[in-house]
Amino acid sequence: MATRLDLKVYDCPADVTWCPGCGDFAILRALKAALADLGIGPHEALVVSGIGCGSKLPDYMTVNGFMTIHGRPLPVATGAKLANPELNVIVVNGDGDSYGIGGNHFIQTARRNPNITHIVEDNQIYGLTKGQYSPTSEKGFITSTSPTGSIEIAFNPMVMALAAGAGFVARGFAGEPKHLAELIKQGVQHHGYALIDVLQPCVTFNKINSYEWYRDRIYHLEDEAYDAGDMDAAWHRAHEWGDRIPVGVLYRSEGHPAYEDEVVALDGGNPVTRIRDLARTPRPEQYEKLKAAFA
Amino acid sequence: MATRLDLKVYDCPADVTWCPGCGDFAILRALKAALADLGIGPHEALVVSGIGCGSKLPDYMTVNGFMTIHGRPLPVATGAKLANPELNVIVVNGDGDSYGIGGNHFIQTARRNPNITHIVEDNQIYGLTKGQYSPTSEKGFITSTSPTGSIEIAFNPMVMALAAGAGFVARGFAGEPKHLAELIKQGVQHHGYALIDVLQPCVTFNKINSYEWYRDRIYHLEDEAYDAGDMDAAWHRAHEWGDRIPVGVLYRSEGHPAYEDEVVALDGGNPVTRIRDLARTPRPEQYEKLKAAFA
Amino acid sequence: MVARLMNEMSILIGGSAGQGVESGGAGVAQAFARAGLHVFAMQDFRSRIRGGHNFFQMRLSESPVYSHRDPVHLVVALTPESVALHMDHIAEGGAVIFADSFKIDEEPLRARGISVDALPLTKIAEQYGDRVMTNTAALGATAGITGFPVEYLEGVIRENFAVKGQKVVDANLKVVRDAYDAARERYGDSFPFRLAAVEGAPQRLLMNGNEALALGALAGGCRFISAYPMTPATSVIEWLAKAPAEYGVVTKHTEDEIAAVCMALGASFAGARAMTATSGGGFSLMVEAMGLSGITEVPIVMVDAQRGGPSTGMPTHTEQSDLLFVVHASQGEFPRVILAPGTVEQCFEAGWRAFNLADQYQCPVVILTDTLLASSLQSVDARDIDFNSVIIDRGKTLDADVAPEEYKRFAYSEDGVSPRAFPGNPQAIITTASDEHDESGHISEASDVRIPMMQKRMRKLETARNEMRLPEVYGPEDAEITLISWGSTHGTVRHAVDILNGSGESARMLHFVDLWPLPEQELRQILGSCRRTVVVEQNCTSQLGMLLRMTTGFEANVTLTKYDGRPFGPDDIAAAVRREVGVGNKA
Amino acid sequence: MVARLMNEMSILIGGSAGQGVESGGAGVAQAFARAGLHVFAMQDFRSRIRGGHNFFQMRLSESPVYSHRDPVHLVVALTPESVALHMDHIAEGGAVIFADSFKIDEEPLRARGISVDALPLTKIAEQYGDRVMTNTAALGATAGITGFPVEYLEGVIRENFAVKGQKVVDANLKVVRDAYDAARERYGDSFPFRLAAVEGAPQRLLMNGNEALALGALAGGCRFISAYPMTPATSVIEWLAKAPAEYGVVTKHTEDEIAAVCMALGASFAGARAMTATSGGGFSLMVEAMGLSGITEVPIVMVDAQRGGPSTGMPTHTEQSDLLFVVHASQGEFPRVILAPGTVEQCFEAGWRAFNLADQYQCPVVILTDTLLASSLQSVDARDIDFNSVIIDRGKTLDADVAPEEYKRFAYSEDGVSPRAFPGNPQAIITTASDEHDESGHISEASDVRIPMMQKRMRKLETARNEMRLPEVYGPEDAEITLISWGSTHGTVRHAVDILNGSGESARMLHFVDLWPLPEQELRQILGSCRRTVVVEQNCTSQLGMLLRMTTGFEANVTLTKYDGRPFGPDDIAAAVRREVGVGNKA
Ligand SMILES: Cc1ncc(C[n+]2csc(CCOP(=O)(O)OP(=O)(O)O)c2C)c(N)n1
Ligand SMILES: Cc1ncc(C[n+]2csc(CCOP(=O)(O)OP(=O)(O)O)c2C)c(N)n1
Ligand code: SF4
Ligand code: SF4
Ligand SMILES: [Mg+2]
Ligand SMILES: [Mg+2]
Repeated sequence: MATRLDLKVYDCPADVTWCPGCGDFAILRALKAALADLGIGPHEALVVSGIGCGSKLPDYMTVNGFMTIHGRPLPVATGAKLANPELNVIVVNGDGDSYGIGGNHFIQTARRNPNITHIVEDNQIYGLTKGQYSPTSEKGFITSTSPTGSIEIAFNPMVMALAAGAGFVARGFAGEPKHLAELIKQGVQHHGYALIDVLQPCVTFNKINSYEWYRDRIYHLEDEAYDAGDMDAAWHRAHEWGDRIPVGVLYRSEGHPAYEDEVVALDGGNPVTRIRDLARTPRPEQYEKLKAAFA
Repeated sequence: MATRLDLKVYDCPADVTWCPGCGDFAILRALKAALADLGIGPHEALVVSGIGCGSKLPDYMTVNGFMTIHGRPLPVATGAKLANPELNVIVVNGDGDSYGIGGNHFIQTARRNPNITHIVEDNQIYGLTKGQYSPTSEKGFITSTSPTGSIEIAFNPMVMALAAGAGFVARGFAGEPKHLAELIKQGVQHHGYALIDVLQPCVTFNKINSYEWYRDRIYHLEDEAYDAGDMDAAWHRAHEWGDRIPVGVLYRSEGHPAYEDEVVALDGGNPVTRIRDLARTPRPEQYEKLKAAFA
Repeated sequence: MVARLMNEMSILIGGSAGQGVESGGAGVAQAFARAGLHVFAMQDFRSRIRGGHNFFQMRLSESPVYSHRDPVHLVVALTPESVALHMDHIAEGGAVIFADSFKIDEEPLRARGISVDALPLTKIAEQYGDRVMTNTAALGATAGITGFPVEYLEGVIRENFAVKGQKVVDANLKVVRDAYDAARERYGDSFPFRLAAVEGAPQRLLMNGNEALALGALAGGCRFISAYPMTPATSVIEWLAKAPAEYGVVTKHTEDEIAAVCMALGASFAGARAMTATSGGGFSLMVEAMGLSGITEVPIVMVDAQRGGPSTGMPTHTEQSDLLFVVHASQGEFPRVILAPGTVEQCFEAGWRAFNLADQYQCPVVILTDTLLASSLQSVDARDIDFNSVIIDRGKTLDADVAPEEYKRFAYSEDGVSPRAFPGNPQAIITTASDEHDESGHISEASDVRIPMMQKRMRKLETARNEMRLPEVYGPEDAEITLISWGSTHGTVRHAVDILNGSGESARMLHFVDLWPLPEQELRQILGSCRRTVVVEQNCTSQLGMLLRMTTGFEANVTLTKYDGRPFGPDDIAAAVRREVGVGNKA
Repeated sequence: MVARLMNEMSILIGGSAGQGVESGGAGVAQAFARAGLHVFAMQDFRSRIRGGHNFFQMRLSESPVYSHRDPVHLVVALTPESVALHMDHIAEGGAVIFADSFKIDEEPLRARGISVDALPLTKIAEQYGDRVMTNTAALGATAGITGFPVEYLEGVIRENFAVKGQKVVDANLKVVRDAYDAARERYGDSFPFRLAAVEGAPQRLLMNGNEALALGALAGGCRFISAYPMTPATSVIEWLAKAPAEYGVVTKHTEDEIAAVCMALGASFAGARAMTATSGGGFSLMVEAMGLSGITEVPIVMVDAQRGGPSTGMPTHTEQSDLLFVVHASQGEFPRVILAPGTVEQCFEAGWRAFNLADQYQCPVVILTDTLLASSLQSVDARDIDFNSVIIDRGKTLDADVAPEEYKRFAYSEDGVSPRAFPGNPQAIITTASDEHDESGHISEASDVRIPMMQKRMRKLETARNEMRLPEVYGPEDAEITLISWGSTHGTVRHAVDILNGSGESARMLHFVDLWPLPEQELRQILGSCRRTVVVEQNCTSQLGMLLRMTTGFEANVTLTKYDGRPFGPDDIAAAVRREVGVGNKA
């Protein structure tokens, strides 16, 4: 186990544009704490995000960061992981980015199972575009694009992740950064795709799902005799919402190969090391035998 | 209940390009039979498809048909349904079209719940592009894009539909067109989004999942004391695959409003009738009061 | 001693996101419009929800105004930055009013003959409850120093805060009045730049380009919009979503832009007038479906409200850099129409005209706007939003007495247009495919089907070409200098032409709203007859310049571009033209 | 009596999908190439898996062949349609061999001096087991009638059927031999068009454009491809997927094209050489991510194998109609490079050269091919696939001794290129955003960051412009007629030039492979010096013509277009040029 790092190594001078009180601050803190505890330095991690308030996170810490386009961080992250499996790849994006425009990548990545940690800043709203309903907004939620209330049943990230085949499914709360940091650590340590959906108050555009609203409803699975290895139990807990909202690890199944483990082409090298070596010594002769197939 | 129609009304001279023995023939027959039984005439239905072998179906029958682009028939169909709820809207497309490139529209439409019937020609392969693995191809499946075997866990349409919130989830088999026609009828009669995933042998590119392969494994839920109203039961049956594959209605939950039922703007008219009337009598005066908001 | 000026000034309100600069600015702009003043109000916002520096700049006059203009005569600052960032653009004799909650370096301003005062704006706001009302206080002070009747402000406040309850209304009324009095007390009538109600002015509406476009679309019979939020296009669907239910506009905020454009196509196929609205990034995702519209001849109106690119780029800033992209977007070749309105009035017209063009030519019609046009508030003579001028022409549709077996959705025709029918019509079965197809709509790959069908579709472009409008000319026929522009720069370039002609130059404007298809023959003529030409564009590569060269071979003498996301000012253009054309002459 | 011709003929094998026309044709083409003949084999397929009419047309010669050519001398028909559809293109003295399983109207052919015979192809196939071997019989008959040594065919059959086991191999060997004998028996040496092995010919490889491109990419160090199947691009990833594991090529068939291009960008960001391959419809979905590559300066190679558009269009047919689309694709403005190889050899080179350009200019590089080039089999001198000619230039990368706080990923530089570093490097932290950003990669909307950063990126285009290659010239400098073409028409146009010059005209070819950025100054020169110009394109609107006018003002005298999905033949072009240029002269 690597030695704990000083949180300061992730600090960054960039001016943070989040609203005072935004839940994203706690998520940033929790991510830094988790990486520090795990001894993963800024150059050993790659944080990939999309577009949205939450997706600005990589701009606010010192770490390799790729802020991509709306809804696409998962495939970008998967590509980076397959090109260099040594990297600790973490995806951070909003609920609209993950479950709205990015919904297909979410379910496909879950069953694909690359060793990536996916942290979703779930504020049940579109923040950066100033307050439209998101996939996780509850039915009846009033926003500028649903002035008479949304008429869609909310997207349930826990249920969808389980159905799609995710091996690690957890929910955290931005009001409990320490607990969240622990979840992130477990997610990073899980071998395979890990989802951590974070209840993240948007103090500016979501006046319903506030810190208080969440505090009044959440309970910790750790506090109960709950077996995260039991899929049926997870399926039932995953449906809990409203009066009681579980946080913690809902489901965990270890011992499965990650996608990259089964990619034959990654034996004995990876695309990044191979081109690095070829740029030094091209070895043209190695391709000659391929001509046979055409002769 | 409308009077039964003659199957011939759906016949069409177009030359059918499917391979002899393709499961799509039976699906075409079953769809015609279902519409005939329900007394839905060619001009009362709209069949929307994507791109693929199966998506050519609307070209082979006399019915309003819109063959769109790969993966997009669900949003196109939703738009048509919202513009004219009178239409009987049916989507027919392949497994790649539905669950691959169209995966996001699939899960979003299921929770959106427009009154649309979705028939998936699931041959566990990409047929029209000559045999690459599809989302529903089983792990280890060997194709031109998976020469050493696919390394992704297969996409489970039944499980995903249940998780996404579909109110009618069924599986049919192209080897049993009569049974399939019955499922399609129930799907059309279901008020809301209905999925009918059809096991469809591709005799040319999928040498594993043949008629025999399916026949050896399927069993009928109707033959058992099975309650399609029980979500937990459905969740377990939905996971069955391999030695025993259930066909029939896995889950059905009636009495929910369809999306369009809750669209306030559809009260007292719809976009199609409204523009038809406006084209005759524009009534410019009706907009004058809108100026107040800007004055 | 500075000459006094009545009803001719620029005001800037600056603060950080969340301080209500936008809402406050809009409120006071509304009050000025009600008093009969012409208003052009530009917003400059950062891509953040709180903090940073935002400002709202208004130009006010008794005669029409078409753009913002420096210098500003009054700066109302809610943050120190607001002063620091704008001090160089303040007119002599102007004033800076700032909230008492902070200090600034006043000397350099005073040295330039600018009066600087901290007014107890925050104190007043807190006194009546909450410092968030500081922006309300700023409005009161604005009226106070300019001598503008505070009653207009009070009227606006009553309406805007009504939803928040009487207590809030009353508090804000007290705040605005106290701040007004504080300013009066300090300045009396000494401030040289004055504002007053204009007697007998017609009713003026204050709206931005998105609102005008949405209103035009509604009046044109659009009853379906599916879109995905994207700045600066979002308010198009937001406005239609809150239109009264009686109009029956189905609005759908979808999972992404692909679903948005596809739902609109489905609705249009069914017979509705349907649209979608997005910015460049979302448009990129709609490109494939645009081609679906092209080959299936299902009409659709697509709004691309451009912003600073490439990619996410500068999301809250303005740019005109999608022109060549939308002209050529999607694989293969098919007809399309592209319009770029330049004013709020033109946005209203484009809103309904686009649907007529889409129905007449059964193809995608793209309306290109941008941040500047989409979100700037402009006063419009209420009579110019004329619903009686709105025409609804659905183009060729099936006349009911054709028997089914005779109906051919894609029948070859002289003008390339074939009669549409809609599903549900017992007279017609409509088969439509994204593959090449025969007259009946069934898939065919035969050469003898492909060639005439492709020619049929492309003929629509020639038919449309004859209907497209030539560029608007403003200024003397024989002008020495012709400024060539398109879209949102209309007002600024027009103003620049006035400035140039006012200072002894001879200039005119050639402004494009209709951008595709271009009437090439007439254009060669018009462009050929220009003397010295300057293409003015809010982009880096002069895309209109390239488009004109591609279609007519025309090459401008000078190209003027700007790509920092901040809109051209009329004086920038005038100065640059003097400089560049000067240079051009010598060369 | 027709003159006998040795090793100079065209053969057409026709049948319906599923009859093995493609595999059979490829097999015999391979045999001819092994015998030292030059081969150009074009396929014409329908978008269906079974039935319909497909054909495989081969041109064979002792001297190099660059395209297909009518008339055909031998038609081997597995269906009646195969005869009906091609009878007009059969040379006098030619022959039609058809399977005994059907009848055709033989008289009209005989009347034209074409010998027509039913041979017991199906009977022979069934005799040894299965009528699916009818195509094998057709190959034997082809060798028999032309006197071509059957041993070459037997060799190919042994290898191709090996995977299916010895029984299948033996059955096919018997079939090919019997059919060969049957044809010898019927024709002896009477058929005037003969084929024989070429003594001392160099080794010839038979490959299509996709294979050559993939091989070039592999040799250029590409070890990552993510793609989504789409005709005619699919075989690029399919070929790389079956490349031996030792090369370590990670291939990913994704859920869609958006994921495909994004995964490739992620891999490239991590430091790999990564690509994606699709056709126009898939490219449309990649447009947004292309802009991400543009602003983040993450290199990527994108193959657009064009096909008949718009939309799904004519999926299995050829077209060159995406040029202007890829030149302008995505919102905003950023540098890109576009290459359109014209031959299999050029596909190989483009395969590795594209990665050098992408790394040197840190931008998207698009390789434009099409159905004709991607899927036509061409014989290549094995020495021309020269792995020693392959250069790997990764462009500017961080030299390890820069301390972290000094490293700036987007440092302003003369040539616009800033040194790349890859995550994992302890010397550098890489922050990259799709928003506008400062030299360190952090988001900034400031004018004084935007302007220099935009200029930095756009400077790369100027740097690249100087490196792009001028169009290839073939034919006399002072030719009366210049044919201007791009991409896959290379061989056909070159052949047309030979035909024209052979018949007393004076023509040359100006062929573009490098299409963006264009070296505008040199081009104005070159184009200006042409006498009469004809732009030849496989599309409807003459896109290269428009591109040249947009960039240089050049206008061709004549444009020759074809958009029915069937490739130009050299004689079509020659004839059209004679006709059109004639007309042009009179005008
Ligand atoms: C293709 C595309 N469509 C739309 C947008 C506009 N946009 C930016 S952020 C965002 C959604 C923000 O919601 P979420 O992902 O939940 O992030 P949050 O701001 O709430 O943290 C949208 C629609 C975009 N940038 N790109
Ligand atoms: C955007 C886009 N990408 C790729 C393709 C190529 N394509 C045509 S059909 C198809 C998939 C076919 O598989 P499926 O949907 O399962 O239908 P099937 O042919 O098996 O019935 C693909 C990838 C396309 N037409 N459009
Ligand atoms: S808008 Fe909401 S999510 Fe965005 S920064 Fe502000 S509080 Fe956070
Ligand atoms: S390829 Fe498969 S799915 Fe397509 S038509 Fe043939 S059998 Fe049917
Ligand atoms: Mg959100
Ligand atoms: Mg399939």
